[in-house]
Amino acid sequence: MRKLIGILLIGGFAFYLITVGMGLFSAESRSELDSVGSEILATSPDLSGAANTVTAVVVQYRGFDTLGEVTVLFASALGVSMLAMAIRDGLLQDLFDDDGGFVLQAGSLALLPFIVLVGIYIVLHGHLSPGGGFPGGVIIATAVFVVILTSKTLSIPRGLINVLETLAGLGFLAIGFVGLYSPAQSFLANILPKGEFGSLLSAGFIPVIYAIVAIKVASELINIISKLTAAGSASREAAE
Amino acid sequence: MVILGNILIFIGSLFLALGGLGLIRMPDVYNRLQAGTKATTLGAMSVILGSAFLAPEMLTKAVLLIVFIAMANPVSSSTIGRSAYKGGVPLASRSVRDDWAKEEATE
Amino acid sequence: MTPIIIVSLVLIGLSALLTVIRLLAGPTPFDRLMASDTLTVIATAFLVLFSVISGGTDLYIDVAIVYAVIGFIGVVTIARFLKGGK
Amino acid sequence: MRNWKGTFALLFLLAASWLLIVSSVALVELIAGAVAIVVIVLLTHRSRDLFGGLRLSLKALLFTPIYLMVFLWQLIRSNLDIARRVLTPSLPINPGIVKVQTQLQSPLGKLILANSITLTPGTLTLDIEGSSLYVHWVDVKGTDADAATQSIVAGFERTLMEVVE
Repeated sequence: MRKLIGILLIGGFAFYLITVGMGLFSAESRSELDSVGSEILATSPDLSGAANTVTAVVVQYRGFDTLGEVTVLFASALGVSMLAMAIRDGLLQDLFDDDGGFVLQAGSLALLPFIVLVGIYIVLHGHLSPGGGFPGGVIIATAVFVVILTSKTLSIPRGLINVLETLAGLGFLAIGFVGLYSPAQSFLANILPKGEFGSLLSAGFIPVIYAIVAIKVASELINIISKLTAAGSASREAAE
Repeated sequence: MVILGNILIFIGSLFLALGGLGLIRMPDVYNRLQAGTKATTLGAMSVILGSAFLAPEMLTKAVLLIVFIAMANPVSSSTIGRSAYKGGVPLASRSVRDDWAKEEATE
Repeated sequence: MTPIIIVSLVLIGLSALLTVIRLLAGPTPFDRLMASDTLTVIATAFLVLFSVISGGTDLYIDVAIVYAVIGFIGVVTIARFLKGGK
Repeated sequence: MRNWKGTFALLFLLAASWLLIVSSVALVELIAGAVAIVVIVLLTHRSRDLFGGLRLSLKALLFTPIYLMVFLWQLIRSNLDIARRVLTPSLPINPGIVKVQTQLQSPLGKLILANSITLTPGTLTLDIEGSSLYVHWVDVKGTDADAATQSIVAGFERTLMEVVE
């Protein structure tokens, strides 16, 4: 098993080096490469309908890469949860002898709904202002994180979170395949109407994809955290 | 409106600077927390409100940010103070009283 | 930019400088944590002010809101872990 | 029904926050916000319980702005106080930790009280256990616990009692 992983990693790295090398030598002139940025800036409003060009690039121009990133995040979540099992004895033990104090407990509970609301705002307005699925999802997950840190009894609906995570991943793929069989005939083609520039319902499927990304990021992070804390409390009980 | 905004920004940044000075001058972590929290909370609130007066289209978001700072800043200060105390940081030598230590000694 | 705004910017810079000195000087980890907490609030205020200076777009205030939220969560989390690792 | 009250209060506060942050009343934004708020309120039952500590009456509504005024005034006072201490070359401080009592029952009330104490002149709440607060005080006056309670807690408590349980 370990050997297989090693071979896969080395193979992947070699593939990466070869691709980068070929890219370096095959590019005929630098100016051609440099023109990509200005071209994107010029065509982005018409093509994607998103006011935030960075978001348009992340979700539309390189939507495929974003899908890959979500997959990488899933793999790392898996890795960390395996790590959590390994550190069951020790590392997180001290943390659970203490509940964080009343002010932090009540304070994090009071602020939690509002922080999640800000996260949702950031996700939904990702195509209009700085932000998007990744930072929004992280905000939501970290707010839950603080509440988990301050309570010994909080039960995380693991099943629900796993289902959400899976559905988000499948949803991303489904939207991609809808694009593939649409008239545009390309994976992740932006086939939804562009809407009025600058309003919430604009930029076609970009807000939808960002919502999916946010759900995936948030549920994966919450999953990691709850597994880590479960490992911590297991080690505490073992010590007692 | 513009004049009021400028005044608020100036007062706010003055309090921020005083808070920074307090961070340098105070003798221990608890007193520094006192100076830091109060000065930066009011200072930031004042600067944000003043900026909102200069650019009225962001007034609503500014109000929300002010409320958030007013709720979150004391919580984080209390948490730092509590964990410093539980982590064994002593009070400054010129402190006159410690009810909490007395409490834990008698338990 | 009015002279008052320039003076205010200098004062905010001074405040950030003093805070960074405390951040570097310590002496306890809690002092550094408190300094970074203070720095978060100063940065939030500066972002909002910068939003006005740069022509009144409300893009930076979104950044400021996210910054305030993440700063709060980060500081609180580190405070919890510092307690554990005493 | 305590929980029902908390749900209502949280719904109202979240709706107000959403309107403030999107600063628009476009129909799409309102619908998106409504969906988001309902989902949040459904999932955060412990926060709902916490906000159940709010009193929902005309009197409470009347006392909220009064409380905010008191709070703001104390915040300004505390800044002037800190400024005076920091700018005096001899650094006139007399710090210590005192234990004070509160009569507030609900967690929300204690939280708001702790936050208010942290932002008032010379005091910083370190921890709350039951009905006693451990407060770091820059300028400890006397050794009597009742006197300390009187000067730190009582000012807020009277107004706050009208707003929360």
